[in-house]
Amino acid sequence: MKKRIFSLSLVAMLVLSVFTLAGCSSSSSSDEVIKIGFIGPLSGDAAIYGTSASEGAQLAVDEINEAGGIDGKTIELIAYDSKADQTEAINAYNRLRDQDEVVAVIGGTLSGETLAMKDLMVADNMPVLSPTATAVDVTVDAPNIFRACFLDDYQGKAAANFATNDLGAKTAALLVGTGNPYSEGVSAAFEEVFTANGGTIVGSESYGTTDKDFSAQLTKIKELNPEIVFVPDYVQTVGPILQKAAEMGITATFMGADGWDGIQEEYADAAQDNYFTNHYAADSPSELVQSFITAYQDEYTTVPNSFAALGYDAVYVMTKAITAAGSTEADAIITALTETENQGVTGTLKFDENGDPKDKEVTIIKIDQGQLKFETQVVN
Amino acid sequence: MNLFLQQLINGLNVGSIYALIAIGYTMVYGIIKLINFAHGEIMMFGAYFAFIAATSYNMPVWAIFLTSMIIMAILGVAIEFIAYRPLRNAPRLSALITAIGVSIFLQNLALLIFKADPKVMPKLFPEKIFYLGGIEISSTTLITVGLAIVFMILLDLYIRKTKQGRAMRAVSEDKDAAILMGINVNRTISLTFALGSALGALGGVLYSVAYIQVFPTMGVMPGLKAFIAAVLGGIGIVPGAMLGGFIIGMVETMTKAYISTTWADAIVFAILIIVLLFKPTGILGKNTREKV
Amino acid sequence: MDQKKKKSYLINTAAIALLYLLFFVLIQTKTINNYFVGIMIMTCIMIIMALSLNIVAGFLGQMALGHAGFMAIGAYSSAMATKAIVDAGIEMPSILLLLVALLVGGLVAGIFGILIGTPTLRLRGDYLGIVTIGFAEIIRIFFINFGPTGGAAGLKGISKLVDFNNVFFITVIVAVLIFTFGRSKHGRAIISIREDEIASESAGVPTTIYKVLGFTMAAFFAGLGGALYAHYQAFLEPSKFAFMFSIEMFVIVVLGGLGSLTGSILSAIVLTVLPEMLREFSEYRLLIYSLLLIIMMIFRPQGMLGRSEFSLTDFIDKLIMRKNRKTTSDGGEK
Amino acid sequence: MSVMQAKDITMQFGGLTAVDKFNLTLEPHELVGLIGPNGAGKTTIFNMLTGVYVPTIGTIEIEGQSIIGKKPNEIVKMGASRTFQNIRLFKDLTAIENVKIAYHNFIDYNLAQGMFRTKKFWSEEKKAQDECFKLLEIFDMGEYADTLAKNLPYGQQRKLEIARALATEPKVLMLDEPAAGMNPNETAELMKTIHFIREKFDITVLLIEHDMKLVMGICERIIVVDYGKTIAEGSPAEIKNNPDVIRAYLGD
Repeated sequence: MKKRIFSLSLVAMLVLSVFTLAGCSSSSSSDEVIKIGFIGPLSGDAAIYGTSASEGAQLAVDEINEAGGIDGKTIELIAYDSKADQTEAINAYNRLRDQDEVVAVIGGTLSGETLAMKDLMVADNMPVLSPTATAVDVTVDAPNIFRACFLDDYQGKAAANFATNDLGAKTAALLVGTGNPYSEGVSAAFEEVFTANGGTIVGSESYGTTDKDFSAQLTKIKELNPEIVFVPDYVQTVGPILQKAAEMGITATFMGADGWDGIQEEYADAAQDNYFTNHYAADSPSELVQSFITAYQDEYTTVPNSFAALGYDAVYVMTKAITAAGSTEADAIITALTETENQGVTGTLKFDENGDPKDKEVTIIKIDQGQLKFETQVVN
Repeated sequence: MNLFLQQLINGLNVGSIYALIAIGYTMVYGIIKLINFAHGEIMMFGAYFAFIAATSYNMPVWAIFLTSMIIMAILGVAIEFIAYRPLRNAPRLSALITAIGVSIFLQNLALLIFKADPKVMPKLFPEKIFYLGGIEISSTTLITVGLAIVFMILLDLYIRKTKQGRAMRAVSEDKDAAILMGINVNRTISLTFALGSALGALGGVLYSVAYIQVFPTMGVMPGLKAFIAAVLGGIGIVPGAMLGGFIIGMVETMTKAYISTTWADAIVFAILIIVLLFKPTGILGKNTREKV
Repeated sequence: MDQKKKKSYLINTAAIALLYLLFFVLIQTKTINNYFVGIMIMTCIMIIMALSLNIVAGFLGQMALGHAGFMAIGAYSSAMATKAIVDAGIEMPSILLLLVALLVGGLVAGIFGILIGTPTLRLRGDYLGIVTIGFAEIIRIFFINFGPTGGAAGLKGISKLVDFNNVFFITVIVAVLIFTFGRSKHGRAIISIREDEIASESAGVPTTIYKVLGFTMAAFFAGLGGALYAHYQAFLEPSKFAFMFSIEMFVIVVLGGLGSLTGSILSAIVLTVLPEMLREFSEYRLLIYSLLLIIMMIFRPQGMLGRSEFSLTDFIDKLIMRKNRKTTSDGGEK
Repeated sequence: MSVMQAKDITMQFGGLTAVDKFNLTLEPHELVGLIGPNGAGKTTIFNMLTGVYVPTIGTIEIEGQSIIGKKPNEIVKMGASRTFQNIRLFKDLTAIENVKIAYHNFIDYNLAQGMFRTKKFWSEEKKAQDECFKLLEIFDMGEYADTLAKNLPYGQQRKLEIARALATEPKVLMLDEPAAGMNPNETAELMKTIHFIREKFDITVLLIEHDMKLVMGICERIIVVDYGKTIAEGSPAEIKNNPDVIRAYLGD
């Protein structure tokens, strides 16, 4: 008897779940609200990127709504967690499209999840603007997908040019995260351009995505004694690497890419006098940048990183396009996006035929006494 | 040659931490035949408590270690009491799933409380580099290895020489016989969890000091590696866990140094598999034949 | 006896047809949207994964914690096969292409099942568990470093061949085949190893062969599941097949009841749908999930259905009997 | 030709010699008892004869073919089948399933036929069902066919294990203390059954017992072991009066 009650309650639970899910679909879409979706990792190891980007995006939405929205209609940003997982991302996207009936999507935040959703997005002709997915393939053969950030190889080239031209470096070593397409992509471009510029790559070491112990690799790099060590990865990996390198007394200049943003907060000492390529500089005199930083700090208390800045810009670009389109029809928005030009926190954004940013400036940042200092700007 | 010695020290450093964590796995396994999947999370919480103690309360170093170890010992006992004890006589796989559940729970609890971004562990030991015949050893490495070895010796003495230690061994040999001998099995199991968790916490603190960061998923990989170490050495055998820990640490570092960094983990697993195929109960494990 | 079997076949076939019809109508009338269909497809794939894992974990009684590895092999090999076919410009109907994918995924994974199973099945219990984790990790690391499958960046441009219609029927077929396998002499021999390996040998069962057979069958169907996954997602990333994914599948099987196929199906449905239902509470959902897991295990350690199977025929019989009893209730129990 | 022959088999565990140069010849249709006090090495001998242990030295042959190094299941195929002292049934399976597993080698269909349930599958399964049911009925267990082994009364479990051993169609049936834990009535009945199946299936039976009285009634020949060595061999009458046997059982 007990068993029957148990199995019956299970069946009831199942049936219930089916109806809840089915029932959700009939959610009404009010005409007064324009819904935009956001997808990124809000939990798990990569949560900081998704969270930053979504906070930046939300800030932009709030500002726009305060200023009257799009033709009097308010924007609603619906953010779903991708957990940095393909299946989760696809489910989240399906839900945004069917349940929430969004008119456009800001996302995904990471390249992997964006690529997983790409085919669906293309098939649906959904206007998509990824703030931060840097892998080349994201926008290839996808007329409806755009992105606000420059590409992996673009900043790798910029970093190499800076190393040769501004720092006068002749030798460099690479420290690459295998299993991380971002790290692999940026360092491959760096290697190519640095060698073409006449420099020598004296060694190339790698580590896995979950590695925390870099002593073996750094011991080898120390022996090679290069002028530059190029480590394009995210803060949570780069920080310990820099700290360990300092501990081991490695004197080379370390360089990296936009994943370094935020390094000054916790690893100021270790990162002293190192450089990285970024989308914007917080100490830029630009009024746009400063007002963004103030607003962000008021809202979230922390200094925005480049993910936040790109999320913020992405929403503005998308809003501009929807306004210009004068409708929420996908085709109209996509056409409008191709013609949009926006002066944002991360520079001037206009799209090339792929939907990638055209001639976007790469900012070189120097870490100095726990501050990110604007060093120079490079356009490839 | 110097480079090799340097890498050897690196390996010793990682290995000693793996060994500390592996002991917790092996003790718990020895006594209730449960792979305590949550042990990696014990290690993680240990590191967080040390982080809080160091940054918010400015405690002296010994107090940081002690606080973290004591809190985690209590937490370990609590976990056993709440989640594992009701399943003592259930199928072993159910207990395993519960342990996985506890592991996921603790990870997400930490995520909720501390958020995902890694916290930077302050340097607990004075920064100094010692030169030993051409090779450099940082004070952190020296203290990590030293502390790990001291605690392992203490534990070994405790298990072999004290009454409670003997009770532990008795329970792990034969629970029913131990009950007949008047040993309080529940208390002995609690004690095992307390000790294992305290050592796990110690491993966590040392790990976070050596690798600077504290974050919610930090227990997963070292936990898995330490578990492998425990199996490699012969699960249930404390000296086996220590040996396994050092071997895994050494193999990992040497592979990274001389063979391939990308394949390091794969090689560690391959070695484990090969060892187990030839010695199915681990290096120090006894071959027990099933009685027919 | 035979009459009863026929009746039960009929009832089950009718039930499956009805279920399909229900979903078909719901999808056609747009009562349920693509989002829900997507979850249903994933549920079907997870059902196949759970059923196949149940062959090792439930029938054979071995702790296999590396099922994601076989899924990865099936997914990647089938994706490479269909890509090669498409790239070569060979035209074939998509259902045929999907069949090729399933066959390749299943066979390649099955071959790896033999290769890995033969040496490792000498190990028992936790030792076997750890070795299967090891193999799955090696497989994952291989795909991270293997250029032709796109390495860590992932494999793109896989034909999208899976939709609800075909995945539903493939799942039904797989479920039926695993069920009949369990009730054949081969299945019985494998189950006898779980019950008592020494007695099984002494009853004349060639245990080594059957252990490898069980392991291989599980790998084959896992490869099939992987092939479906690859041709549903159209994009593969090695990180998907990490250790936690194997654990997730193992949890499904234990929660459903080791050895109970209907339990695995039920559990796969609940555990795939539940996290989606909890999406609103994204921060808390794994917390809730893990708590439910712990509570479930404490109060029902043998899983939802234990080792028994849910039988629709018996269920209906009982319902009818109850009615009959009610109508003749004045006569008391009969 | 003898059905089974063991020559000088010796088993050492570490330094301990559990069985020392044991010899055994079983002729067709014999019913032989192997007796000895607890710990005399009887079960170890059984384990060697059935391939669970490989003897340290010595040879074992079944109908002239060596079984050394063969796996227990191969030895079963050659014609030696056994039961266990501490019952080893497939507890979560029904009585008839227990027997069917042992009947395994006589069910003739392949993997695909089994999974797709061809005609062959049905006819073979029906044959297996009928044959195994018949076996159960010999032990008066027909009514228990669909009962889980773990739910059977103790005496029935013992009988089921013998039925399972018989299902492999052995030439030699080896029973390890089949009457252990049974009351005198059950024991008497069991002895009758053993006698009966020996006649019906025309097989050789080797029986371990540590209670000497039990085997006296039915065995034609008895071997007595103590401390791993044969101390006496002969007819029940001879054994009964052997001074070594009396000493081994009663102590000095």
